[in-house]
Amino acid sequence: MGWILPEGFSTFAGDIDFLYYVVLVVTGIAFVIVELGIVIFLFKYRHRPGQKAHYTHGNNTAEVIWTAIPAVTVVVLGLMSGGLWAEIKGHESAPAGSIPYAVDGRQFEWNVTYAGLDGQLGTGDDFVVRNQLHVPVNQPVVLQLSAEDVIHSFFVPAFRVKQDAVPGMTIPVWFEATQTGEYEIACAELCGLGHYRMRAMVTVHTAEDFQQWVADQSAD
Amino acid sequence: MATSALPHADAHGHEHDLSFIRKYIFSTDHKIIGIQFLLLSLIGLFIGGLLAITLRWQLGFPGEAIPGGGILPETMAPGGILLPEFYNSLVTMHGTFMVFFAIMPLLVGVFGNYLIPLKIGAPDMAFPRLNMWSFWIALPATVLMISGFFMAGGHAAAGWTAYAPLSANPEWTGVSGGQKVWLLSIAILGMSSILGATNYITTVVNLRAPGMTWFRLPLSIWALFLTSILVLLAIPILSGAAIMLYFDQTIGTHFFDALDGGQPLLWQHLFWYFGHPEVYILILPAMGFVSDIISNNSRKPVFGYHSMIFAMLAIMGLGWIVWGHHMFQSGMNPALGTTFMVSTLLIAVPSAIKTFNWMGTMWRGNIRLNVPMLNAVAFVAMFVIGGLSGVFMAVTPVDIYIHDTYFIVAHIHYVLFGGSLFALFAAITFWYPKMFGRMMNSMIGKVHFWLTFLFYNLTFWPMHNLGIGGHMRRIYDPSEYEFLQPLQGMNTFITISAILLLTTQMLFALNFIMSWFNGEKASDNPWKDNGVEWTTPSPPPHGNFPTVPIVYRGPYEFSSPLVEEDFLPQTRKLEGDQEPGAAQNEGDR
Amino acid sequence: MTEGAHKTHPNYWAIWGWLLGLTVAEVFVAQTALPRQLLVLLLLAMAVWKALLVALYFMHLRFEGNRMRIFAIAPLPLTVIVVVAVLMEFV
Amino acid sequence: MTSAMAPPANREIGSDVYNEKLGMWVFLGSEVMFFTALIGSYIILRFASPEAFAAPGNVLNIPVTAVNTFLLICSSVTMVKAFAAVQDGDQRGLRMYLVATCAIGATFVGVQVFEYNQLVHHGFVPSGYVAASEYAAQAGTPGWPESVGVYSSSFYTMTGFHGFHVSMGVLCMSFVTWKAFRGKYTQTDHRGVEVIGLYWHFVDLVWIILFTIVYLM
Repeated sequence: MGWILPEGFSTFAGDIDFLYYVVLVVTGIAFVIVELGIVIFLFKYRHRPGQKAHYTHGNNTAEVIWTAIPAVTVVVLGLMSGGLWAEIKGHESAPAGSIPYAVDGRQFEWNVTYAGLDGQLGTGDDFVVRNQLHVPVNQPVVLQLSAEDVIHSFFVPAFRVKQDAVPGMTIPVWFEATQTGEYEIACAELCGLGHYRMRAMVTVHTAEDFQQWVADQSAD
Repeated sequence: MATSALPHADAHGHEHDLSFIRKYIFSTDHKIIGIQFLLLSLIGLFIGGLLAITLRWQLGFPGEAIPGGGILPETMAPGGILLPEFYNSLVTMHGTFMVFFAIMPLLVGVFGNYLIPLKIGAPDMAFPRLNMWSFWIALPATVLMISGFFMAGGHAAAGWTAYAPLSANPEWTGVSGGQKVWLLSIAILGMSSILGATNYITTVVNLRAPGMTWFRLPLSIWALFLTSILVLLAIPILSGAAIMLYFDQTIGTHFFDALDGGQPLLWQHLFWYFGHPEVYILILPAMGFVSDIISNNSRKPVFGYHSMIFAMLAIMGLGWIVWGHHMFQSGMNPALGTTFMVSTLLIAVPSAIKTFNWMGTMWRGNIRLNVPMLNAVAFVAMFVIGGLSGVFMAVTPVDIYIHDTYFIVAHIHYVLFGGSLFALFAAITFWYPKMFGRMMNSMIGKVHFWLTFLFYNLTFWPMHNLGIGGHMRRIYDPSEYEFLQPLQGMNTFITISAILLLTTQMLFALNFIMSWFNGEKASDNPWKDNGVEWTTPSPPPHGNFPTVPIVYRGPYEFSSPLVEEDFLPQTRKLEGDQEPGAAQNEGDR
Repeated sequence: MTEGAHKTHPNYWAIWGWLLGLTVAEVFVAQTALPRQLLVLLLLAMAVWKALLVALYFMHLRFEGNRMRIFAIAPLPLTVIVVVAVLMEFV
Repeated sequence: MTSAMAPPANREIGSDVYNEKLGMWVFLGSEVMFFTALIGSYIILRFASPEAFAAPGNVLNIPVTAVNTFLLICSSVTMVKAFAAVQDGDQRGLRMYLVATCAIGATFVGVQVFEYNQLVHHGFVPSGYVAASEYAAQAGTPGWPESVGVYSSSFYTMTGFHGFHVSMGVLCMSFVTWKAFRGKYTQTDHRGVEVIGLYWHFVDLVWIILFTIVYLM
């Protein structure tokens, strides 16, 4: 069944997916009511010779009802979403102690700057790796997202992460991976000829492996 | 207004002894201009469709040669295999043609022109010559846009949204001429739309026949009127933005160039501040036509006429404060994101009101399932899907995942194809007899409808699932990504359905052309409708009405107990009907 | 065009005087070393004042029916909405 | 343009405004939105990067523009006097004032061309400073931005399109004047004069805003 989301591997993936299924159920119900209603009406009230339609210009109670119900529904949906949105996208929302990275998009590659051993960006031991983002599991990381030439969009389906990278702006993106493994990074905003192959990988390590990996990188 | 009555009267006299050229080419008759727009935009629609299946081929069968694609030049598809740069042009131009040169002119240019004067009982537009110009400006714009395909470097390739800075600098798209031509054509087309809107608004306000008060206007005219207001106020924003972008490309200004203090997001804000009203420009008229057609074929008054109007007003108003929902992931201030989410969700309310009122209109009706009705009902059924899928994207956290995926592609096609285009099939079939004096063949019409309905859903429904799978839009080759591999089968299926969908449209073209020459002759009022346009011959003479029509009631008096027949024309005087005096229109001021 | 034979016109030269005076005042204020916010406020106020004079008397909105007034002011909220919203990006 | 129309009778009883006038007001609505795009962008860009905008009077020549503003205001008065004249059936006044309006409008455009000329000469063009020009030399000194890219972009686009509107106005005005000399406007039917007047005053109004926010702030 094509309406089930692929499994998510970040801390907030669950919340996003939950909201999605809520919306799916709500809209599903509306969908069934309307489409079924239309079909039933088409058969029940189809033209029969000598019959005249029921002459009415409407009914205010009905209008009020089908104004109120959608209104209430969307307000509830709005209330449910607002908090999560701020938690994920708010500019100061990255959890304290997140590991900093700088990710710079350009035609057609992602350049990841690592903080190195001292865990500070902009220090001497920073190093850059092309198209490879290595992060530790169960540990929030925050990417300072920027772009050199045109607008790109940093998309990690498995983490439910998407954020445009805009020239002249630095936009923080945070997430916390919940399972080790390799996941794909895609560009989601048309950025030119090579847009379709602007692909990179996230590798989620265990804490130890990650330390090891950083050490190795810093070594050479 | 005695003074202005005079010049019209003799202008009227002249028209009859006109050369062929003045009558059919440089005509100032709103009916001819409407038909000119109809032919032009049907061509645009066909081009848009061709572009669509060409790019679908690459997605369905990545890297395989298009059958017969060998005719395409080396610069586009060597050996029939699409190049990425050409694919980007295809995506861009498919969107451009469908939005600006097919759906928009079909809804506004064609039916705005044809229906407004006829349905309000006016002899012509307020400014017939201006009206002629709006066509003769749109035509060069179309030609210019087509010419882009033959330019060195290919046609515009930055998407129909032309996001800066990608669109601003040739070195980033590899396209220089095409991108400029695109902007010029859009700016020129904008002038045509603005002239048209000025004309429509003036006409509806000033030229309504005696007794045609605001609340006796058919919903189609209300829709076209509100749409014209949107066109009038939204298009100039696009023109302004297009000019700035054009200067960025040509004389080296820095509006959207981040390297020199420019703001890439400024383009998106301006574009979508035009773009969202544009979305309603593309759907409101369809809602209007469908209201007329469903009421007529249910032989029943529109359910909640007034709330239909207020719903459209609400949609028009909200349309100005929701543009940010196109930019949730753009880096826009997240606080704005929340605001735009709320306003966006609110649009569900008027949309729901309209949907339930359409159902209410069918409820306890006496429904005739002719071709216009089939398409009109399909509009409601499909528009609902498009509306509901919109909720997913309005809910910002969910949007994070589905933004820029095929889910949005499915959404826009459920609104623009399932919505606008089905409404257009309905409207064209419904008013064809008035336009050409002949009926369209209803057998072919029904076959065309059912096949279109089937292939349409087979094409676009699975796109939701692609989106759920995370399939990005506007990518040349999905097989680049591991997580998209499993979706390839679905892509192929969609492509095949799309090809069948386009093939089916040949039936419509066939029906349209054949009926023009030897369709069954149409009576003045073949659908037994109440509208003023049905009181005059099909096709109407120049000047539309032999005598000034006088309106006594609203447009939806079907199955009224007052008369034997199940319809009661707006112009039919029953004893007890007041002659409209100034008093009757007092409410207008 | 249905005005009576000799209608009395507003004193256009007086309006001209006002516009001229305000323009001079604007240029003068712009030279002074007032705090920026106050300066901007003053200048905007005078600009709006001038604009109103033109709209009300030269475009004779003051003598039009309500419908024309509505037509005239209808787009203004839209101009404010877009500018204010986009400015939110930078505050 | 609209003045050239021979419209169908306006027979809707509730309506109190004739077609051309209503049409022009509606059209002006779209003009408002067009200038919103341009002026709005200026305001936004200026908020976004204030450092790119020179202090008033440094790059732009306020005295010259002030005079130009004065000219445009005068042309508005002559325009409205022309309208008053035709309302009173004073054909001579109508023609005189229309000619004056055309002349002053043309002068305004001339002065603007002169202004552009000076700016380019000093090294201020739409893309910013001209390398090694007089202005480029001052870049970085107080009140002189390092780079004026967005400033010059929006300045030339806004004033340029305003100038374009004035020129269009002068063209249509000349047409109306020509018709006036052929006695086409009477005390009872002078739609052309009123309609072109509305357009003219609108362009003047836009300039009042432009002058204040672009030159004085």
